[in-house]
Amino acid sequence: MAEKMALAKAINESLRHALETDPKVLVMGEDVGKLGGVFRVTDGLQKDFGENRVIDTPLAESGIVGTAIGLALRGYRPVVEIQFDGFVFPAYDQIVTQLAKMHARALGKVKMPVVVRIPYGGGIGAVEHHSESPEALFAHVAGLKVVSPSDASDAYWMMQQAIQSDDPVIFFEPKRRYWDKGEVDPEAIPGPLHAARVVREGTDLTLAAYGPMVKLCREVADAAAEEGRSLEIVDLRSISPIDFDTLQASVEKTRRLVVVHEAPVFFGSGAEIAARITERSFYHLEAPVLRVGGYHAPYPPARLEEEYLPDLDRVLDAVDRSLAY
Amino acid sequence: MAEKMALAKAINESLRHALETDPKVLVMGEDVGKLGGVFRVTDGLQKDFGENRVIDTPLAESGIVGTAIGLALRGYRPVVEIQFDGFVFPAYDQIVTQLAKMHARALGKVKMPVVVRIPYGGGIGAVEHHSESPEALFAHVAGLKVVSPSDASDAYWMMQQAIQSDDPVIFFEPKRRYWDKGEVDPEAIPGPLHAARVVREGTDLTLAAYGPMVKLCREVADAAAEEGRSLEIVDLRSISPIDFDTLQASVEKTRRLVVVHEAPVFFGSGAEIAARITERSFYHLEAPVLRVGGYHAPYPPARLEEEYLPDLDRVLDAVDRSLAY
Amino acid sequence: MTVESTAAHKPRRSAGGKTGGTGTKATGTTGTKRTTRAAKKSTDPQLVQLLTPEGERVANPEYDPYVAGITPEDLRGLYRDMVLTRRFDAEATSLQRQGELGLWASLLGQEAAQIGSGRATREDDYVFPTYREHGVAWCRGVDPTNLLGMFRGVNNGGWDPNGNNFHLYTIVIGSQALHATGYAMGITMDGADSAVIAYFGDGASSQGDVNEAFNFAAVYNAPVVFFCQNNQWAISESNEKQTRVPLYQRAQGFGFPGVRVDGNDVLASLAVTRWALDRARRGEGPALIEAFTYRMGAHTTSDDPSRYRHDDERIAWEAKDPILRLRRHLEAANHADEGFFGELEAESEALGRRVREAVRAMPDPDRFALFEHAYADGHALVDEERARFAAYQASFADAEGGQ
Amino acid sequence: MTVESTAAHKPRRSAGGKTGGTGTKATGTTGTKRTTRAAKKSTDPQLVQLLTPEGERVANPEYDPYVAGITPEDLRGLYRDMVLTRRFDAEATSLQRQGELGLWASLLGQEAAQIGSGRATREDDYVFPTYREHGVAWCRGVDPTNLLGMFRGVNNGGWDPNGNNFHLYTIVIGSQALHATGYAMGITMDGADSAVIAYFGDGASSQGDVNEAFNFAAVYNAPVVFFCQNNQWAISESNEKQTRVPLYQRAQGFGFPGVRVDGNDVLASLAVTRWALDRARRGEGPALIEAFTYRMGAHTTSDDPSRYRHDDERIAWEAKDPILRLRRHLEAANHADEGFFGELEAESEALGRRVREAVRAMPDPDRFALFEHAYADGHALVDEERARFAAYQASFADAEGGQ
Ligand SMILES: Cc1ncc(C[n+]2csc(CCOP(=O)(O)OP(=O)(O)O)c2C)c(N)n1
Ligand SMILES: Cc1ncc(C[n+]2csc(CCOP(=O)(O)OP(=O)(O)O)c2C)c(N)n1
Ligand SMILES: [Mg+2]
Ligand SMILES: [Mg+2]
Repeated sequence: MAEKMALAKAINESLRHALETDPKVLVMGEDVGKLGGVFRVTDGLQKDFGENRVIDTPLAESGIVGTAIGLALRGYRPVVEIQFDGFVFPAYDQIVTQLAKMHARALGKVKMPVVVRIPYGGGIGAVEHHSESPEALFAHVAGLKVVSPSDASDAYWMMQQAIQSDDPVIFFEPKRRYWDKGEVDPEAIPGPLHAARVVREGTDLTLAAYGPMVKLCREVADAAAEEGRSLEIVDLRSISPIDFDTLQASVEKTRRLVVVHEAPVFFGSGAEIAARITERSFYHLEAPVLRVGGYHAPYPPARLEEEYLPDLDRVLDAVDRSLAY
Repeated sequence: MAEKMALAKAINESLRHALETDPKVLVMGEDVGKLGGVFRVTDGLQKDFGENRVIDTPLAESGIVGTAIGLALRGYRPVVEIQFDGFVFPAYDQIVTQLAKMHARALGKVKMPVVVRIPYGGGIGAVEHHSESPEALFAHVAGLKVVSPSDASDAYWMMQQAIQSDDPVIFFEPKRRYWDKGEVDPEAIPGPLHAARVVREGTDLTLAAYGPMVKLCREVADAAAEEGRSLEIVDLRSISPIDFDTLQASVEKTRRLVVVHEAPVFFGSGAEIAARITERSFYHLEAPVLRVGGYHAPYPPARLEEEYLPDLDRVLDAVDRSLAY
Repeated sequence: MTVESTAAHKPRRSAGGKTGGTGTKATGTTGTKRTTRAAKKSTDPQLVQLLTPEGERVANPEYDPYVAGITPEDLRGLYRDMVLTRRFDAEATSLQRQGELGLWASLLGQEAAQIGSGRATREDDYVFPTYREHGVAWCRGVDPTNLLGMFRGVNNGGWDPNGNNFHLYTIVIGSQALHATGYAMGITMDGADSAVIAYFGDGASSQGDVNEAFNFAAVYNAPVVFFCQNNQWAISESNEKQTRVPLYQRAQGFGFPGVRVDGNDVLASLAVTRWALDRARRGEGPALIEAFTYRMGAHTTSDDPSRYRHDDERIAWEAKDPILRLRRHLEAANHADEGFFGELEAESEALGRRVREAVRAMPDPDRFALFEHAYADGHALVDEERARFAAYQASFADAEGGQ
Repeated sequence: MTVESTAAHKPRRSAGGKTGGTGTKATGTTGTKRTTRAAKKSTDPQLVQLLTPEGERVANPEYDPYVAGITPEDLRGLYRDMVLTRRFDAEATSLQRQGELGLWASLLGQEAAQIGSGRATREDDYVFPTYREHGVAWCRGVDPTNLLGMFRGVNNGGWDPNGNNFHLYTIVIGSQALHATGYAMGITMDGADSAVIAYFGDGASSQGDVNEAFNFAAVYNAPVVFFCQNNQWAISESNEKQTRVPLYQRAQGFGFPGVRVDGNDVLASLAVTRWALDRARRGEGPALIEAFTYRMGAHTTSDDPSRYRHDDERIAWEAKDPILRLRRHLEAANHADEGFFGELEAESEALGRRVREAVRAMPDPDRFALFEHAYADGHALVDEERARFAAYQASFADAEGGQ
């Protein structure tokens, strides 16, 4: 039965469901217990499942991921919380050299069903290290899967699927959308975790996005519609792998593509998407794939973040530039 | 007066020169002292400059980079060695969140003249973690500069310039070329650190590469020449920033581009290059930019690395595919 | 006064029942080979305290020499520092409530630890703070309004660290411990006799970086003092989620001394820090000071401590208030009169006003600041992006101009 | 026997002159507040030793109980383990010289530490090795030829860790200490009484991960034994470049016991490890064992130790050879006769032959192995790349077929 809930609550419900149905599922991280996490995503879970299933850890991200790896080797399925995007880096070594490679190192004889939850992205007026989008730094690493839901329903289902996955999944949660509400139907039959979805059909140009930027793209499409332009939106949902088939089909229809993400453009997701779509659909493109994203500078202080983040005007500008070809 | 020397020796000479001319230059890392590093790049330096200038550190990469940052704050110019590519990750947090951002955080009031030397890439038959190419993971990070020399002369001069730079430079040394000899003229006047260089002129297609792949590209161009094809080679030299002007000029002449690197293709340098060159030169390209690089799988064991690494045939195959458009 | 009750050290899932790493089985009794005995002995730590919560000066032969020369004026100075710091902090908290700051991390309750240690530093010493050392900044002469920029969101720090030898606030927990150690190594290389002090919290003690810093400092015998403010909480996590034994003991395992000081006692904090800085200067290497104190407010203005701790705890600690304690001492010793307290009150108000006005007047940064200082020597891509951004901005101006 | 001479603990740049973190100034003498005194006491560590280098059994009331039931047959078993491990190791070294392996990391000299500790483990215990624990693998029943795959370059490990509860070799220094701790946390959650043992080297003790593992293990009271083989060298760096005080003391700062054992004494290594595993099983939490031993060979076959250490050092350690020591004991006690030694010799040769043949017969992996096991549940890009790769390979076959 569908229920309307905030994205953060959808993840909370999803974790609750996993904790209930699989005794091997654990939730670990800084302040995930009594506090329920700084965003309350784990609210109430420790109360209901106890300190052995919902574990407040010492303040050490490498330790959190490293012990989660050991727990996975023992047969557990840890869901680890990194408090903010900018604090995943102390754990980067364990993620890249161990979590990502253990299954291959063992020639398949062990599995690494670990989910690393990372609230990411800007737009909440936070201080340094609290607004970054480091997804490209994980997508480049073989052995990891990288996903980011854009709404409550996806948040619920993608978390279920991430926990069920026998591969490590880096789960990027669009923190500025935590409070956005959407329908969640816990009895629905979800599509595949790594499939992109056309969330709005259009004919003139394709916008590709994921996580926090999907909502922005909807606003862009609305604004463009008022100017008589029909934009199609593809919510990629998964950043590794990327569902290029769905995207290619859209682009070969609209013949134009603009990719939008908060992360810096240089070496960002847009680069991979542009390169591959251009290779796949060279003769279909009327314009080069354009990218809208962050600049090659540290994430700015809060009073400047609106200048840094893609917004309606900047995406529309890219749409105009694309259509001008 | 020019002298012929191995690439590793050229770096050694460059470090020696820097230690001699600037008392603030330090060399730090694991085994850089008596042993001279596992590749002997720092051979003899501790003997001549003492344990206070050429410092064997505890086995802790985060500690090495973190203390180098502190030394830089005190006015030193540390040149840090990471023993192998796969061991930079424990230092990744200090590099990304501190080294890269300190100058901006201080609104320019402090500088971070730290060089992080990383022997990288495969082809030497090594065990796990000793053959990786993680340059994309640094290029995406604003605040860092990323370079990789392809021959002895560049190794010498680019190291001089990296040490002189007031920004942190991640210096990727093509370890499988350490023993390749080339002319080094310590009295030459070097070009800019971040300029690409056309190392072979051609008319039919441009090959872009850096570090270890430049030599391969020369072999490819030779082989292609025998088949009557004229390939131009651009040695990028710098991965952040990338000298797109030089590359664009080449591509607008040849109208075709193949990018070659050892790193996995997915989210690799080739993606950024393809995206940007396609945007800059959309109407000039006769074919999509093609990429030759590693697969989306952990770097394989030594007996498989020849299958994994770009080689003559694979690059020629891409050249053929490009020319077939 | 003992405070051990607030620092319970029982392991979380002990199946055995014995607490605190004490090997009590028959074969576990010889002390030299195993470190058991020493660990056991020190699980009942004694605080270094020179002033009781009632403001009574207690003798301590070991640390008294470090405050032997202290005058009533000095004491009034320390009192003034604490009061003004608290006033500044309260003003910042209320500015956050008014929307002038995006966030504030209050030091309420930690004034003595910060002022005591901060006043122990010499001008040429160097300080590496976390994000909460407003009192130390005060001692270093940093204009307090400078601290507010990052909390307002107009910069990420931005003051000149070399202006007052007070490094930028560091948010990534523990990172600065290594910077401090490296800086201290540089001091040794320079042959100088300055020292460095690195601040961090109880939570930070769990980070790999902090432990690597301990080890580098020990191995290189670096002149760095690690000053851990154990304010009992790392956001919602209490001490026993971070450590099994008192934190000051960590130092021993790396080969340098650790001391637990009453962090609500400004005199003791001053004395112990002077001791540690002195020995660092003399080339005797690092020391760890655990200042046992309490975060009386929320972790930051975004935090809601009622979710994880009881009010009684805060109330109990209020009895040990660092400012109250020194006031009692000053009054009992007749070191300060009503005039002093009255003037200080006025000075406080003036400071509050100045801070309020300065913050309200703080302009938003120019949008082109986005591209400033990403690099010292420039970067082609940044130049290109700046140029594009300028053209994009100009297009609006054109559009508006053209209307 | 004391071995302190090889573990000098002087800080590298002490301007003071006093060594080892001993605060000797007037005010530095009370022991409870500051950990100085304990640190000082233990800078003169005593090894746990049950067999002298001459093979004489010395009494140790604390650890004797752990080997009280040991029979002459058990001793011969330990001897056999060490001899066969050394033989295997020597074979691997020579296979590397012959080009059959790309690299080899020899355990020469560390047999007693590894066999003693390995034989202390129970079947249901779990072992997390570095890359040098060939002797421990032997004790766990791992086929030694399995260890050679990664050194030959045909895989990156590849045996089934759950087959013998012996995890894959880990090359990134220190990482496995956290995996071991997590695994041990899982044992506690399961309510099992197994234990975990994590191996690492003296160099590894400097890594943040190892120290975080110490802390997690202490906080969660996890049943994990940290077994540090201090073989005096981390490639070219000697102990004093890694630590200021003996490594076993590190444990104390985290709240659990640390013991230094003579790592060339198989009996002592067995006893101390049994003690530590027993207490872990009983729910008494982690322990650190520092096995004081010596890497008699090069770091790996790529290394040239003559660049950084003198032969005399190795020669001095040869007198403490772990195998010779037990042989002397067996002979003096008449626990083994010529027949035993002769049969063992033959068994050794057979093992060497078997290893040689197995390695030579080890096929190169199929090229499509590149794409295997990157993921457990598949990944679209990998599928696409595999398909392209297959087409590319087929194009050569076509070309050749077409000639
Ligand atoms: C690496 C990292 N992880 C997580 C955080 C989020 N965080 C900010 S403060 C804090 C708690 C710090 O506790 P403590 O070290 O005791 O310092 P206190 O805030 O109590 O002064 C946490 C988890 C962070 N800033 N950096
Ligand atoms: C993170 C990391 N840094 C560097 C290396 C390179 N390396 C391999 S072994 C080694 C020395 C290890 O010394 P120790 O821990 O004492 O173990 P030992 O080899 O002596 O058994 C180093 C530096 C590595 N493998 N991993
Ligand atoms: Mg705290
Ligand atoms: Mg060693």
